[in-house]
Amino acid sequence: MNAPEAAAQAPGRVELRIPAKAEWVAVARLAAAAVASRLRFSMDEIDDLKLAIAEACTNCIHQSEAIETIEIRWEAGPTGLRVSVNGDGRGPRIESVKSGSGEEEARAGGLGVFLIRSLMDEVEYDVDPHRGPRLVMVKHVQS
Amino acid sequence: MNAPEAAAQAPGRVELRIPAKAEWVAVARLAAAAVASRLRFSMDEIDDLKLAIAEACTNCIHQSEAIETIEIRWEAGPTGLRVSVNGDGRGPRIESVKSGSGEEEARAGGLGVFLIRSLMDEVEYDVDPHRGPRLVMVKHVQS
Amino acid sequence: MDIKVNVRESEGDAYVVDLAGEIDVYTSPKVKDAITELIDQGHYNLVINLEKVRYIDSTGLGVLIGGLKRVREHGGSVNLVCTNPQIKKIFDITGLVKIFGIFDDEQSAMKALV
Amino acid sequence: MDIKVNVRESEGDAYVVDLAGEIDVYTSPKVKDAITELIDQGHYNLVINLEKVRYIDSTGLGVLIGGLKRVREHGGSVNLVCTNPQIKKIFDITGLVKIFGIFDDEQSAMKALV
Ligand SMILES: Nc1ncnc2c1ncn2[C@@H]1O[C@H](COP(=O)(O)OP(=O)(O)O)[C@@H](O)[C@H]1O
Ligand SMILES: Nc1ncnc2c1ncn2[C@@H]1O[C@H](COP(=O)(O)OP(=O)(O)O)[C@@H](O)[C@H]1O
Repeated sequence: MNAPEAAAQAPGRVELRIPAKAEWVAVARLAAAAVASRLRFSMDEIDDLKLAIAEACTNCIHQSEAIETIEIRWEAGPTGLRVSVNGDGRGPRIESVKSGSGEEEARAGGLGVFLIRSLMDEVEYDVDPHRGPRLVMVKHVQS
Repeated sequence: MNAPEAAAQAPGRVELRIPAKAEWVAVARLAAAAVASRLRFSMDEIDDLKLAIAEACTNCIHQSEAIETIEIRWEAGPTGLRVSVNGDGRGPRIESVKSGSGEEEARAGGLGVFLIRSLMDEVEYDVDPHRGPRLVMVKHVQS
Repeated sequence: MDIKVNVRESEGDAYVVDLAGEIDVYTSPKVKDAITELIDQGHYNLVINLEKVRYIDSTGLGVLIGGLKRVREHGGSVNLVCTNPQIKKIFDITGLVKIFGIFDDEQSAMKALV
Repeated sequence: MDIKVNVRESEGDAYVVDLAGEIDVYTSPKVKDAITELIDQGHYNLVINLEKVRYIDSTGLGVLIGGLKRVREHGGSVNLVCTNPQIKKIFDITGLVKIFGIFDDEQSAMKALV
């Protein structure tokens, strides 16, 4: 399934914007799998990328109700894939943390970020108070 | 597989940008399937949408070498899905038709646009000489 | 991109929840509702069969953890059936293998309940 | 998101090209190369088996049409094996059912060649 010719592929940049709503996260997940399969990732690594990117989207949705769209940016290079996930709101200010609707939700949020850190090789996380949360993740291709 | 709850779904807008290269069209195709499956489309209609959107991307790639990226925009509404596919170049001018690399390529181009017209309910096609080709397609959900 | 939930009574007081599809932030409320309903009805010994689940995210894990906590308050337990290696890996990474009983088939999960 | 191409000799002078996966603008050059190589070697009676093809676009159709044209110049023909309803539909819509022999199994496609 993994085309060997994909190894020699030119760098590419893919951008996706979805509404910050639970029902659209699956679109990001499937796009993530499609982008990853253009590179030399194994099936397991593709699954890791799907989950990490979906968790980043879910995190945006839970972070603040002011976030309206999620922007995912993939940069495919010869050594791996760099993915950034940005929440984007139109409100004047994005609260940095949403008051959780219960213990379970906070727990899931913590688990999500923990999963991202486990599945990706490099993770940076910050919250822009005017735009929203931003996660930048890198996964290297095995050489 | 088609969630009945999808019927009541709020309108949504999804945007995807891919490099105008053959190897990235599969990303648009899979994203198209993911977006369509959020609406009340049947499996056959999802396949139609996948093919139509992929053909529109392929058409951009064949149209002109000056086209660098393809932008796909889905607008999901209660009555169906509106999809626009734009080629976008950085060159000063996009030639309106690429001099084909042979009869077979021209033939395929014609077949592609013919397929789009067959698979979608409404199709508009124009070429912006400064930006590139633009296809706007609508598929209604059966009510 | 959907989840199918089927609940059925089994031996003793145990109930089996069969899940098929993808458990994510969109579909997990449906799973949560099914588990909550069982617990509200007083059923505290559950087997959740994940054999046909192709994908689970942290929201799905949260639902399972929440269910486990509630049944434990009543001396019950939740055992999982899971064969998909990618999903097993998620339970490994998160350390949840240590708090759930995870089995390769329903019979073993059932036996271990009682 | 890839194509597998396998070429094998069959009865008489016929060759079978087995395709599996997705034939699109990215993968169709690989299909074209295999068909072109067969024709260059002087094989003009081909069965192209699409049973394991899940997707075909206009580029893929163009490759099949191109192959058919070339073998016809030498009095040969191309028969297709196709069972996938969505792919059959594409051949219907484009009217290509009228120019290709399309069969439900390889044996029938083979028999109709000679
Ligand atoms: N690996 C785990 N093992 C056991 N319990 C866990 C695990 N991960 C999460 N939990 C449950 O979730 C709670 C907090 O999880 P955590 O991921 O740290 O979330 P947060 O960072 O939001 O506090 C714990 O008290 C526990 O009940
Ligand atoms: N439905 C079809 N039936 C037969 N031949 C076809 C069909 N579609 C395409 N072709 C082949 O492609 C050629 C032109 O196809 P067409 O789709 O009209 O492309 P274009 O618009 O670029 O001319 C025809 O001469 C024929 O060989």
